[in-house]
Amino acid sequence: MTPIQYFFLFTAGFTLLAALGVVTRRNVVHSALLLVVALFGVAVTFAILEAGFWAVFQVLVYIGAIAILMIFMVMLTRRNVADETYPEPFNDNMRLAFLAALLVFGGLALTIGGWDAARETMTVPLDYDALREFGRAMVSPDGYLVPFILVSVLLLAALVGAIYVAVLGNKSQEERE
Amino acid sequence: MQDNWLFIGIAVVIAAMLPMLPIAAARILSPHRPNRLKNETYECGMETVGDTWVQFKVQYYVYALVFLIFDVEMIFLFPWAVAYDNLPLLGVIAGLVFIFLLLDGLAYAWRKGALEWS
Amino acid sequence: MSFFEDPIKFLAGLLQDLLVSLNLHPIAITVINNIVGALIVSSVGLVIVIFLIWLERKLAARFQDRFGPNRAGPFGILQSFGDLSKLVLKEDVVPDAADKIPYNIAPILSIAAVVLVWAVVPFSVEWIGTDLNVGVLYIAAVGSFGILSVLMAGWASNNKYALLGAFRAVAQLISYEVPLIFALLIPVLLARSMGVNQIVGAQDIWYIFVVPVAFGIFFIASLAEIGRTPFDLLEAESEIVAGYHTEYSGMKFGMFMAGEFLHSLTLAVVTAALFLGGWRGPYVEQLPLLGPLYLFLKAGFVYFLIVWIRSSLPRIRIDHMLDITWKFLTPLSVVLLMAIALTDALLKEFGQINNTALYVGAMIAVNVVIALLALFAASRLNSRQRRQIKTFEPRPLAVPPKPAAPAAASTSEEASA
Amino acid sequence: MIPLSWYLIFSALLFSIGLFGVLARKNAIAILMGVELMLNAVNINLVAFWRYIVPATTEGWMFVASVFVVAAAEVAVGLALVYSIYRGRRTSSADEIDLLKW
Repeated sequence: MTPIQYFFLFTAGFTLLAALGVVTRRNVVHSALLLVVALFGVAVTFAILEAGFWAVFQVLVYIGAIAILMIFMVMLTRRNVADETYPEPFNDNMRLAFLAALLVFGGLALTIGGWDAARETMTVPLDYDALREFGRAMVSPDGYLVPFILVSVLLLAALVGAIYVAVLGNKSQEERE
Repeated sequence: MQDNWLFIGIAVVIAAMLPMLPIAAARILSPHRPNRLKNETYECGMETVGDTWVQFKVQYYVYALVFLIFDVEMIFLFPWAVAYDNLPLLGVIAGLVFIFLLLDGLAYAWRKGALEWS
Repeated sequence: MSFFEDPIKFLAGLLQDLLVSLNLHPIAITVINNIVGALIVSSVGLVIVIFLIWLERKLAARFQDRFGPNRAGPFGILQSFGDLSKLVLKEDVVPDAADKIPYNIAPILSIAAVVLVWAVVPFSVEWIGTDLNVGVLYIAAVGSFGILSVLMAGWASNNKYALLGAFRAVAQLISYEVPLIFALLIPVLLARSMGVNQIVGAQDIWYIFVVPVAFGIFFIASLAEIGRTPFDLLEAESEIVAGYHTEYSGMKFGMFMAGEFLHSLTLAVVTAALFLGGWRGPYVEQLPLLGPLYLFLKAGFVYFLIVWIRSSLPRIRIDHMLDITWKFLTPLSVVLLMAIALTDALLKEFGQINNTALYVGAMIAVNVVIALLALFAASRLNSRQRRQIKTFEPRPLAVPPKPAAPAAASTSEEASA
Repeated sequence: MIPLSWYLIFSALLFSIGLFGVLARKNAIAILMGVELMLNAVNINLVAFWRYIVPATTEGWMFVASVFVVAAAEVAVGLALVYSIYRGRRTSSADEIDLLKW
């Protein structure tokens, strides 16, 4: 075992513990804060994988925007009934869900167990400037020009749709009433 | 590359330790005499009524939403800017179209009044 | 190599020799070297900030025609140490209703988020914590921990005012993050690199002279990010007690305060590095020791601007504050980015990219045109909005409560509603 | 050096935890958090495969970018739906959104 392996196990451990907390905590805000910890753990994993760009964006997008959006929404949607502050977190299918998750993990583990061990190790030291290449390939027609524009359209649609559903739809509903 | 991130990782640990030191010093040096009145929620002397969880405006969500969309677009714009030297004119125009579509979303939110505070 | 040519390298060499002579494992040597480097880099800001608080109080006092701190030590320079010892000795009151774990993590996070930025600040030609190839993005990403700490502090305090203050603060921070990131994108585009040191290295002409409007956007947005006047709604004392840190006391409150000053200094340094040429100056290649001097002189200039604005302008209303970013700065920064990208591409297409005079001239022309257009559009919009504001009948003053005058009472009710 | 299968096991565990959250949680926002965990697990896999198997190409990057975009769009619209339902029915619990059940 090398130090980097210990470090990876440590990172994976706290990420998984935080993820368990996310799905089991009663208080949804605690879930959201633990989600931040888990997402940070994933960012550290990206850094170990020498994908610094994605580590940074993991923090910027997930922690800086998505987690905050979720915390906002938790605060926005809450009944003002005192005894329902922290209701039972799980629905009736909890056992079934646990079984399903276990089955999925079993299937994945079996697949990974049959993995070709020859491809296990990193062969090339990374001196390839993936960032610059990605920027170039993204907008070249033999690269990802079409996905690039589609992504933009998708984000535009998400923005318009979310604003319509959250703000304008309610406005027109109130007018009808 | 990994050396860079080793430094950042150590810096994260140190950056967390630095503010802990004075807080720990304060815990040792400062008096600690809590009582019920002192530990009440501070609302300028009024007794706090009801729950803390007051109802918030949906505007907070809208701002966070627009911020999220702009943030995600940065995933594409930063590599585009870094690779600018090697881009053909078509690539530049594709990027501009991308930014223009982004601006469209903002214009929609503006026109529909979703960005108004009140 | 002598000490005076490059003291940091000299000392690093000494340390390296010492570690090697101890027969340590090579990984341990790397780790120890990194720990020493990270310690130095992280403490630079904290040490400077102690004197900066004194300097700012002195400056603010001068702006307001006062003396400022002048009792502790010569010119009151020891004032900050007095404040520090007071904060350490103060009782730390934790409200019973608080959510203890996030409550205690929030102040630590607010400092850590700022200290981490210093890891990628270049102090001189080769003096940099670590030359990350995504440095600019790293600065933006670390800032999101600061946003998180505000939200955590507000929520964990379990106090209506703290939560409301935190929500307002976060709305402000994320709103101004958008033009801030777009303004960051412009130096990246000009330098074709995200490394902070490469951006400094590419500034043969300071970017403030190439893209002055981008500098302006960045400066205004960073004023809002650090919550300084005119954007100090985060802690509008007269409106929401003290904002998100209402329930904090003692050293934890001190952490939030120090974090605010440190954040100001950090953003001033980042501005200096990205737009004012960082460590660049005469003779810095021969004598790297001059680098930090130039950097902090430039950062000091930016900081002076911040203090100047703080003592000159009143606080603006929250709806105006949000209008400024969403309806002015964000569209302006997006359009500016498009215009600069297009200008750059066209110059490249006509093979004039290396013609510095033409390049800078075209960039400045584009900036000036866009700034004028933006101001024109803003003034048109403003006057249109002003016409739409409904005007009420002037409210009658002190109507006597006579039962015979119901009409007057109803008018005053309407006016107040 | 860390073997590739460690990353795969890690991401499989994270994916299963997220799946459990999606299936078992009552609160609609908590369900979205589970979806985020699953998408992150996918991202770990994509980055690990890029680094170990096709390091000198950009395909892996485009996939990761797409996952980021999808995650953002999903959260944006999902939370908007949650809010819209909350406005109409005063609940954010997925169990109580059962108008179509009978």
